[in-house]
Amino acid sequence: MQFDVRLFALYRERAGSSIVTVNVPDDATVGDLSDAVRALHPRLAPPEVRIVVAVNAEYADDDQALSPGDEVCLIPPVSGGR
Amino acid sequence: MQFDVRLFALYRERAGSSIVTVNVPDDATVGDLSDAVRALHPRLAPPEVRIVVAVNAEYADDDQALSPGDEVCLIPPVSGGR
Amino acid sequence: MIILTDKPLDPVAVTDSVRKDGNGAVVTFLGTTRDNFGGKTVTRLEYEAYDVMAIKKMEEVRESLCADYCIEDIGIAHRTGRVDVGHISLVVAVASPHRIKAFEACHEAVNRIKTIVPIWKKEWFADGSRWVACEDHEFVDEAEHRHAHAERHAAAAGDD
Amino acid sequence: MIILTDKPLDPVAVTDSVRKDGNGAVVTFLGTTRDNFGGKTVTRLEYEAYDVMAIKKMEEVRESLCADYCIEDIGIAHRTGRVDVGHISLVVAVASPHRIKAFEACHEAVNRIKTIVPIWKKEWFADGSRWVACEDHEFVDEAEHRHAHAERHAAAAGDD
Repeated sequence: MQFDVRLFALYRERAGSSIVTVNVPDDATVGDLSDAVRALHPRLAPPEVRIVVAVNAEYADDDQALSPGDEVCLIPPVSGGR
Repeated sequence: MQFDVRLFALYRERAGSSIVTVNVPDDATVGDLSDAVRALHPRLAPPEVRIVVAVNAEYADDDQALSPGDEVCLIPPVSGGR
Repeated sequence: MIILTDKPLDPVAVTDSVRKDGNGAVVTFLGTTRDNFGGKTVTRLEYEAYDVMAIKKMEEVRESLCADYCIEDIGIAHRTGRVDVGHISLVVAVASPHRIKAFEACHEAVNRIKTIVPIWKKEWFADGSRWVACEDHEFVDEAEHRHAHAERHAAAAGDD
Repeated sequence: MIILTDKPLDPVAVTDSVRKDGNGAVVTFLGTTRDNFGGKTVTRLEYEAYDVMAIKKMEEVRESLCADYCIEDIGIAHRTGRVDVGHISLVVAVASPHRIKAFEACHEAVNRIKTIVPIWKKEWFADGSRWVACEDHEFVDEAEHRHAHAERHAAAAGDD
């Protein structure tokens, strides 16, 4: 399956692009897809940091299955603020 | 000493007047003056209830001494609210 | 900004009075006339103030809050006289670099205002009125009278 | 009322959207751009949103707060794009019959928004910028570089 993964904020700037296109096997999970993006852009985040993923505008677990046409986005930490 | 004691809200309505004039001895305290007003208007508040008094726009204890010219007001409970 | 007035209040002016470039959080409280109390329909409120002392006590609230919460300023505006349902009787605005203190200080400011500022609130219902928070100053026989009256009233209503 | 926009926010409209005659307490929070962070001068902020999901998550915050605090409605407006010092990036308004719930619900709404809504904040300084809350996503070597740079900078400043 091919996905046009959307990147925001810190990830967008580090990748130098707001869309990263990746190909993953048909049984790929969210974690597999996130790994595929990181393989293309190793400087997105340090290896020990998990990257949060949204599928169809909802937070997704790494073991969630993907379907063709899913909108996938990598979500940097939100501001928190005080 | 003679005082024109100001009444507000519930007390004003119960006394039917916003000013009650009372005479007290020269060594009278705030408590004495409050008692003098209550003697004139027994229905201001039930006998077991203490009436809060302000002297010169500041909350006063019952044993505080009075001086001629002090502005004395009887202060009903404030709204509290929630 | 400390305001006591019988005119409509301006929440934006009170809020703007405390906004500063060093503050990232602004919390504004509006107290408005509710249309009911204890199940009864409220038609309007009436506020009466001992004005000189009320302003002095609002200043005290401002100073004590600024000291206790390390904030720069609080804006307080209180209305007197008749305030109809939905209209604003109290505005309190606090700004702070961070939101926790802004929320805490604003809430505490409202609590202190309602405790020490000599302003009294009368609720008007379709069938009468009462001064709020003056329960301790009711006479027992009056309370009994009202209670008996309420029971008669409830019984009558049940007949409909 | 849920708003996500790159235009200036209108706090009065958001506040008015939740005012009802049955509510006696209205609490409004404004998040504004502070002129400093950690001792450094901030010149402006920039907000980027995943807009579809941001609106969805703001709706979730609204629904969860209304359920958890038994309030009728919350108004939320968030600005995106460049927000200069002193300008408003976030408005949250809550009304409730009583003030305790209004304060608590408004504060908790801001906390939830800052936790789950996908909107990112970039701080601009005179000498650079950083995405807020992305510390865990820094690389150790970058952190060391910045640290060494800061030390050199401090040493140079100490020379003056």
